[in-house]
Amino acid sequence: MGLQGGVMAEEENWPIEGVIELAFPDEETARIVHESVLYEHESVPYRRSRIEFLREGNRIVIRFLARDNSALRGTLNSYLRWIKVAMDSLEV
Amino acid sequence: MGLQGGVMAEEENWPIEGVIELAFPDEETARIVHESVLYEHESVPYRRSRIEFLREGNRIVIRFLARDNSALRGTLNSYLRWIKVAMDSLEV
Amino acid sequence: MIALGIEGTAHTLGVGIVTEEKVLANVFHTLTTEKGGIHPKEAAEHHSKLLKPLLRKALGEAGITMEDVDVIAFSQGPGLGPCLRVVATAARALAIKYGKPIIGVNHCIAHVEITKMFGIKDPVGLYVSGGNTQVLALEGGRYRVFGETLDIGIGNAIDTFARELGIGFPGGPRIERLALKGERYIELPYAVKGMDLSFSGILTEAVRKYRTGKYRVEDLAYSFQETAFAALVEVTERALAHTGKDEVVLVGGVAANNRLREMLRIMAEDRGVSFFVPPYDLCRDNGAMIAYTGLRMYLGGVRFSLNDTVVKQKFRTDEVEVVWD
Ligand SMILES: Nc1ncnc2c1ncn2[C@@H]1O[C@H](COP(=O)(O)O)[C@@H](O)[C@H]1O
Ligand SMILES: [Mg+2]
Repeated sequence: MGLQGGVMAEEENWPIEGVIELAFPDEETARIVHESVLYEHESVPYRRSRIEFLREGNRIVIRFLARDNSALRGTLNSYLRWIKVAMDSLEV
Repeated sequence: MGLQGGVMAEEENWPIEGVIELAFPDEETARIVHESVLYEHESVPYRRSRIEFLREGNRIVIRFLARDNSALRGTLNSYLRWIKVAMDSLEV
Repeated sequence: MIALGIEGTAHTLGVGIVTEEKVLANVFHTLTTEKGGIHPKEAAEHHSKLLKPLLRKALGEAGITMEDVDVIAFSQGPGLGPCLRVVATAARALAIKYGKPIIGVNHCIAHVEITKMFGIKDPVGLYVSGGNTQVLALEGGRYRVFGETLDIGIGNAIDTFARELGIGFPGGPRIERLALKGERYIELPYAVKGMDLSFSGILTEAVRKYRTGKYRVEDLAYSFQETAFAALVEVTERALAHTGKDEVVLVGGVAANNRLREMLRIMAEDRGVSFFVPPYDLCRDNGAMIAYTGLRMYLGGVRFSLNDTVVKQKFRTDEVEVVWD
């Protein structure tokens, strides 16, 4: 596939790469969710995974590299948990 | 990004899409892991997520669509766990 | 003004809604595990699942909507990273969507600040819970810690002992009941260490004595409480003497314990200072104390940008400048 973007280097040390895109009903929702999670994203230590966390229109795009399977699972679960929490908060 | 491939239809009902690629040291390892997990893959019912599970050379490619965040998490965690189990058993 | 507060530093997720004078809603749910102890990611998962239902329940009980809320407060630390991150993310989403100010609150300070809703002015606080044990009071514009545990919290010490006795989790209430039937004091190590406290010695020795089979469990439970609580009272009394304050408050989950209340009340009476314990729902981890402290901070001029909302796992009690009092 070949991902583009800043995080994609040192392929050998990062044998896992990927992208997840989440489409939201509208751009405003995507913006709020993205901004709410951004502060968590920025304080995640770079260790066994690297993440780009972007908003493009009504979509949130998560691009990642990971050293191993469990690092990937841990990271994706955290991001998806934060996104869920932000989305849920908008529905009260 | 725009994913290609068979599972990518009905965008509205599947607001989450993505790809994860895992690189293995060699094609043989990728082939064995892929084959071991394939049986699990084929017995997963299509419900709130759809998965393509492919091998391309020394890589395993997981393409997915999901109706929601928790469906995605459940599915990804399962696949990554199966892959880990398959990898672990190659190392014994 | 109305503040909504979200608490989630450890195993309890709480949502509270308050005004300056009263609690409009205070709902919570605690993750309990059979083995005791908590796994941070499991607790974070618990919080993320319960967030929406608890927010809705609190708004329903208060009879308001998000539009009516003036300030959104959240527990910024100290606590478990994954749990704090869930709560901070939720607070940001609410603040951004409804265009409300957001305030990050120190959990330990909130335990003491909530007593001010009941007319308490400037207390020494004994904060006793599962993970935390601290004696704190305002001095020179900050909450200073006049003594704290060097190892485990008093609640954890009691719970661990209870688990060893095979009487389940949470152990506090059960140990308290057993202790009522204690008749004989059994020597256990003293828990005051300089300015601070240590409960691991008591725990180890109580467990060792239990395993010899030579002691009644009731006597051990009684002695455990007497020894540990005497140390808590001593450190609290010292803080009262040092600061010259004339109010002492007991807060945190372990404040449920009647023997601890009694010992502290006696000390307070001897010293001629007033003694107060808030209703239990405001003692344990809860959202109302976060909301109330956030509201006081806001009214005192504290403002947060989103950049200031990053969680602080090791948030120290004396890090916060108390400009609102
Ligand atoms: N009656 C009690 N006596 C002693 N500890 C108690 C009592 N009730 C609850 N606890 C403890 O309070 C802790 C929970 O409070 P918290 O950490 O503030 O949620 C647990 O360690 C409980 O065992
Ligand atoms: Mg607490």
